Amino acid sequence: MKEEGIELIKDGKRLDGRGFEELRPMKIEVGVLKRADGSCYFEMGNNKALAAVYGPREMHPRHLQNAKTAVVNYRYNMAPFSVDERKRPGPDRRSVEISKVSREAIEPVILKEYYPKTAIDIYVELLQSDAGTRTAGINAASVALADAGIPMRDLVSSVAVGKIEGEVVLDLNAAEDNQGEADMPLAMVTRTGTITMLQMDGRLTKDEFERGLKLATNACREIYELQRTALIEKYSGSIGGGEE
Amino acid sequence: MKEEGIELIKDGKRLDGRGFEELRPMKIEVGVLKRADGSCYFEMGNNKALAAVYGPREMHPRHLQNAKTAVVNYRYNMAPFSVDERKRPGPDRRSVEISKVSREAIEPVILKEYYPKTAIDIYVELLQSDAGTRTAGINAASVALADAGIPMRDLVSSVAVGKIEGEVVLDLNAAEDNQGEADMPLAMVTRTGTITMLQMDGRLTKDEFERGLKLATNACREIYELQRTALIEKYSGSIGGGEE
Amino acid sequence: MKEEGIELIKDGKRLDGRGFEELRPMKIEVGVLKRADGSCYFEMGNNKALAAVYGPREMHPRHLQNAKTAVVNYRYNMAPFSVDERKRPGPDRRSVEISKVSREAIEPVILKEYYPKTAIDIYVELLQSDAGTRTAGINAASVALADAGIPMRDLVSSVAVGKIEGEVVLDLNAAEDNQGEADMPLAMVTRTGTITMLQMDGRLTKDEFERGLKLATNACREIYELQRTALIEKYSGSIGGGEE
Amino acid sequence: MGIEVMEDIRKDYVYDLIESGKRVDGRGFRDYREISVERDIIIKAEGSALVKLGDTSVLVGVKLDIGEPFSDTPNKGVLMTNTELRPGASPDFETGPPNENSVELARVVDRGIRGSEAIDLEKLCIEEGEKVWMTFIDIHALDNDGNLMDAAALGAIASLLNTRIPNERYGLTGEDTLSIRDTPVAVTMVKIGENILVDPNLHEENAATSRLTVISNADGTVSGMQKSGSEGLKEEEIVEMVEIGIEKAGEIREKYLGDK
Amino acid sequence: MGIEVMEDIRKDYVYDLIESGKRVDGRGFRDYREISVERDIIIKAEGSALVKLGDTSVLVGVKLDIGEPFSDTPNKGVLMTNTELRPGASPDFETGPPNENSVELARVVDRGIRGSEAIDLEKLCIEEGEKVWMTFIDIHALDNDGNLMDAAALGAIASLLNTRIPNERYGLTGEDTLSIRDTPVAVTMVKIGENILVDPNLHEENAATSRLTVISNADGTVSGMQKSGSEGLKEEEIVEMVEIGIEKAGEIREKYLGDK
Amino acid sequence: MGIEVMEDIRKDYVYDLIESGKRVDGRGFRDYREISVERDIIIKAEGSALVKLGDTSVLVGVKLDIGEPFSDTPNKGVLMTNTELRPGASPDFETGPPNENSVELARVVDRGIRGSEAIDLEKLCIEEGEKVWMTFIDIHALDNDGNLMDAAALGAIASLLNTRIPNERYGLTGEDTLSIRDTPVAVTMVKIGENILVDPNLHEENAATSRLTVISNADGTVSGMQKSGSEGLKEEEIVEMVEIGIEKAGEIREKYLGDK
Repeated sequence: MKEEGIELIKDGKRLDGRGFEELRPMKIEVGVLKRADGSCYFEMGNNKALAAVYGPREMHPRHLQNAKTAVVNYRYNMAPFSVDERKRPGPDRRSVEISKVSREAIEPVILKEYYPKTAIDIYVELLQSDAGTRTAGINAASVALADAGIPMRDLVSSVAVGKIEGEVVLDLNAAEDNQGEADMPLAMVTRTGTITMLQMDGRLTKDEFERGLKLATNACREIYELQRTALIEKYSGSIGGGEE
Repeated sequence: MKEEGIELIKDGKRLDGRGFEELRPMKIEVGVLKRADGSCYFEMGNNKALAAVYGPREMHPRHLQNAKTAVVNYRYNMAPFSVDERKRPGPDRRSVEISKVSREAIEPVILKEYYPKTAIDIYVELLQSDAGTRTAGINAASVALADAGIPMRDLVSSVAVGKIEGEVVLDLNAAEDNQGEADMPLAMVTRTGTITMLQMDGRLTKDEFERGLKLATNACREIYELQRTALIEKYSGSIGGGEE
Repeated sequence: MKEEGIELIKDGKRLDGRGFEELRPMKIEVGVLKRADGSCYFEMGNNKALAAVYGPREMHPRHLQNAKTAVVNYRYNMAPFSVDERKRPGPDRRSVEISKVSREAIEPVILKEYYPKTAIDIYVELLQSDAGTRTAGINAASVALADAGIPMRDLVSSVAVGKIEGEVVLDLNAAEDNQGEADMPLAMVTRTGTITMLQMDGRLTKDEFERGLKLATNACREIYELQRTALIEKYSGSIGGGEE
Repeated sequence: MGIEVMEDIRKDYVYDLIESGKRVDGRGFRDYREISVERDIIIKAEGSALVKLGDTSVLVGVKLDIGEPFSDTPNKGVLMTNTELRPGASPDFETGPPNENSVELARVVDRGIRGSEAIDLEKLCIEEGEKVWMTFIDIHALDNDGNLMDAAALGAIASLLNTRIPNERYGLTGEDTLSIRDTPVAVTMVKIGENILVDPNLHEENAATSRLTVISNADGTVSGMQKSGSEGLKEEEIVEMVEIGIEKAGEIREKYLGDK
Repeated sequence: MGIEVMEDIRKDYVYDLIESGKRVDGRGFRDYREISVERDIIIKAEGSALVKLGDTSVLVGVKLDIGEPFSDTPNKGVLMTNTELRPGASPDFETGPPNENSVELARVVDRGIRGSEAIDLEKLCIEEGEKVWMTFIDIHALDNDGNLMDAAALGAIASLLNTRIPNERYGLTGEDTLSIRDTPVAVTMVKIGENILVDPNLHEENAATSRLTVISNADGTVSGMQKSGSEGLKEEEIVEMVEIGIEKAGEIREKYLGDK
Repeated sequence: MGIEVMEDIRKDYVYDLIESGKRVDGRGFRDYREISVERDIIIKAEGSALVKLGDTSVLVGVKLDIGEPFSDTPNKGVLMTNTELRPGASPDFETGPPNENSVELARVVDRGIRGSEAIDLEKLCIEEGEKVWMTFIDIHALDNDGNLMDAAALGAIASLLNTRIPNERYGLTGEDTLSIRDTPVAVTMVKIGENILVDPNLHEENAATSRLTVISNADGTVSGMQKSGSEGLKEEEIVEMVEIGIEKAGEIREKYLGDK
């Protein structure tokens, strides 16, 4: 994880000019795809994530159906051209694990019991990647689910914290992640404060961990507001759609 | 496509002595396999193609059945030893595409609606390859279907035209194909003049294209006669079989 | 098969001190796993084999069920660290073949007709390998089946004979197998003298073959006694279990 | 069942409309939907283009890596074209390895570029027989409302036109742009009833039984063709379609690839 | 059907018992099952350990091979961690390629070792950019009665502590032991009702809706975490679990990795 | 269902006939069906043979490529044997990766050739440790009317006997023929009732519960055996079968491999 390299912090600012507790610029577009039941394009710095949601729809093969609830599938995928060195198409171990933790990050808010025997399929495409791709994907997926009209208890918001040059900072970019000492992605249901994803690698003291946790949960609240706003704009737009 | 190499045309004749509009020698044997419901061995120059047909038979898995018609499957396969450099066994992208266009070349003549929910499986093995393998395969498959007693509107005949040293010529062999400037395989239902396969790569002017099209469709009529003759011989043989 | 190397026989003894007709030390433990319905750990020299049996249980997918008998599955697998050079995980052609002949070695003694439509699954893990792994696996599997309470006509016992430096000897270890001139693994139902597995590679005269056959069948009887004893101990232990 | 019935009703509707001279979205038979081409939107890629044909949306990225040449072309770079019909782009696309439609799409785009010799592969040789540039064209379908083929082919050539060779990443020097010598453009047509329509949308694609893609070049030559679908075409229909294809390709080339 | 009903009854039973302050096997909420660690039992492996947590049993083997380094770390050995949830170990495990649970298990163990920098990968470089030791940690599940994660992680570090570098096999000379600088230990906890339990057995794993693994080091720092399961955890619960994790890891380290 | 009943009736018929001393096709118990071996029919292959046993038909092709030797045999060429039970050859064969029957067939043929040391692999070394000839024996089943094993093994050795080393293709000089030192021949027998039959046809294969293949050499030694099937064989039956195997192999060798 730690590598010799450039100075990441200078005069209390990070390479891209951000403060320690500052998120990268974000951009959200709701309902960007025609075929999907719900969709969302989410930029988080240089990450470009596109989420498409289908469902509730018939679950195939049948023997995987759940008689009591919908089955949620989540497929995280990086485009071959999204990274410096071309990624071979197809799932690898990294994307299998990210798909699993992302599904578990989202599942708790979906009212799966409303649609027994069906599937809710979430496809997240990373078109460009710059560290924090799983969190960008979860943010996109959460909005796309709402856009698809899937009944949800709340949105899920996600961000990573990390440690660079001994400092606990928010939302690492790729340069920081490559040289960083720790990375901790997290997802949260803001209204209830429930943490639905938590991963960590690198090395943190207990204090650093707790500081990071606080930082991340606060940032999730910020992201949550952006997600809500984007959905409200789409929603009000569609109500007033005829007059536009 | 274009490569430096030997002279392909000399004194108006091609390397193997053929004229521009001349097919390679062909050989057809009908009903050469015991286990298959229908079969055909087809030589086209140095191409050796063997087609086996099974069906109509039960379609597995069931969820792929079509309630209104038979499902036609077509599997084109090159034997590992059929080419100069050994081919790794198993389907590759080339054989997947050829299987698709070959199936679409054949499908229009099959009376699929007679056998709903069943499968008609066509397996084409290229035992030796010398350019034009897909056309040899289609010619073989078409006869094998008839041999299997599958009801058909007509036979399908197939050949390629190409361009070598600026000339539009019929039925390229491997040496010509390797150095050629264009290749255009085609399949046709002779009686109706319907073209059921058409592919092209290389570079042709509009005039060259039209010339090639004419050349190919005429050659298909020639091949059609050979296919018919082979079937008639087999058929009359089987009628008079007891007296032989 | 034959390679230059160390002397395998000295003063009528083999490298590990054994005589020509002597088995390696064996160790059997019955019922070593909690989750499996039956299990057995079997050491044969430096081979460490672990067999787990599940069943009779529901057969999936259904279309593979047999309406008249249970279906027996046998999966032989070498752990990546069981050999000098790490083995890539997953089945290879060797393990596919060994799984087949091992299943056929065991199947004849299973009263499959008692449990139509079910599956009996046998999983054999080679944790350490030292030549003769398939025979160690069959010995383990046979005891694990009995431990699972699967009704059987008899146990199956297995051992290999081979030829080293011109001598027909029993139960080759890896050093002997690498330099040996022939290897012949065999499995037998002792009570009836029926041979249920027989493979051979290398080169043997007809006389050598017959000598090897005799040697192996005698050794199987020895192994059979050990298998029986291990099961009887387990069984008497479980009857008297409350008082232990 | 219900789905199949709906499918048939929709096909009939499309068919009847076309027989009366109209298309479901009001276009003329020879009109493309609105086309947009945005280039260089993926900074991680050496070249990229987002192409939209109406609601159909395809993102193409070009990546260059260093690798070994094929033994029979030791002085040429390698070109690889790959398609991913991502399951988010359509309820009909499934996860898993590329199926025959996705393989066909990639191979037709690839042949169009090869046939026109658009890329000078010899310029992609770094060290004969040892090191060449591997050029990967990755076609990523985002939203399928019909005619992915033309969108993919247009995205491919548009990306190539702006592709930078990442010499610095590998410590090399040399030209930084790909040498693009031609601009092959694909035009896909379907036959519905006796009518020929360009740029089929999804409903038209489903209603059609045969389809022809014609790829043509700046000089009006053809460098690729592919018929697909379960029915055939007459010789004279094909001749007509090739003419239409060349004409429409010229219009698209001028409008969307004009800055070359 | 019948199976599902039984499953629910069992979950309820586990839940009710825990609500009344008890565990199915009589342990306290903060107690591990009996742990045993047997090292060096596979002579063909460079390092190995058989770890049992009660009836859960995992065999870990370490193999070293020679290979090429990654191009971005030319002076470092390569670490690969792989898990096989062998079908003999549980009726729930299937043959076939690793599924998401098995991938997750391997990757979490791997990250714990990497994060703590337990292995000095630079010492595994033989020839910069050319030849390095590839270290394969293979986790072989033998019997799954719950909490494979902690057993696997403990087996991995225990194996590494005794791993010998097979210099002689490749005609090399050099140090014969791996340089192990830290001893990461994983502690997994589940939440059932409002209770936090360490080292869940199989019934508890099934009854729990969320789980957290905390991997911590000799100096009390954390080098890995992974939440899983279909429900969330409160911030304060996570903080508490990290505390418990560090404490229990210390106990296990002292008792079972003490000879380092 | 209907199919299963038919299968049983057919088995009973075959069984009863054999019990009365007859075979379905009128042969004696020790007789092969008509054998034909056509060599060199695939000019693209370095060696080839089309073998027919009655209606069973197998095409074997040998290809030579240049590759690296295995690290433990740096001075030896590499032999690879592969079987494709092509789906056209039988309604029972499926597309997809080789199943256990196809793997077994390839491996038994391979062991017969290796065990007899028929190919002098050291003569296939071009440059020790660097470059050797890779010899691929590809067995292509065309029509399965029973006993593919003997047809495949006979095709393999017949192809090898005529294999030319393609030195010129790789710019090499050297001997142009493979050095073949022995001619292993496989003879397969089944037991039906108490009777032993050689060269089972398809109906006999289905009716039999056990099968033994014996591969033997010019000097009467055995270089391969494989029992298969769901029932066992008595020791004395095996001894008898080995005798028959050696005798029949001698006859086949003389008649079909005689020009060596």
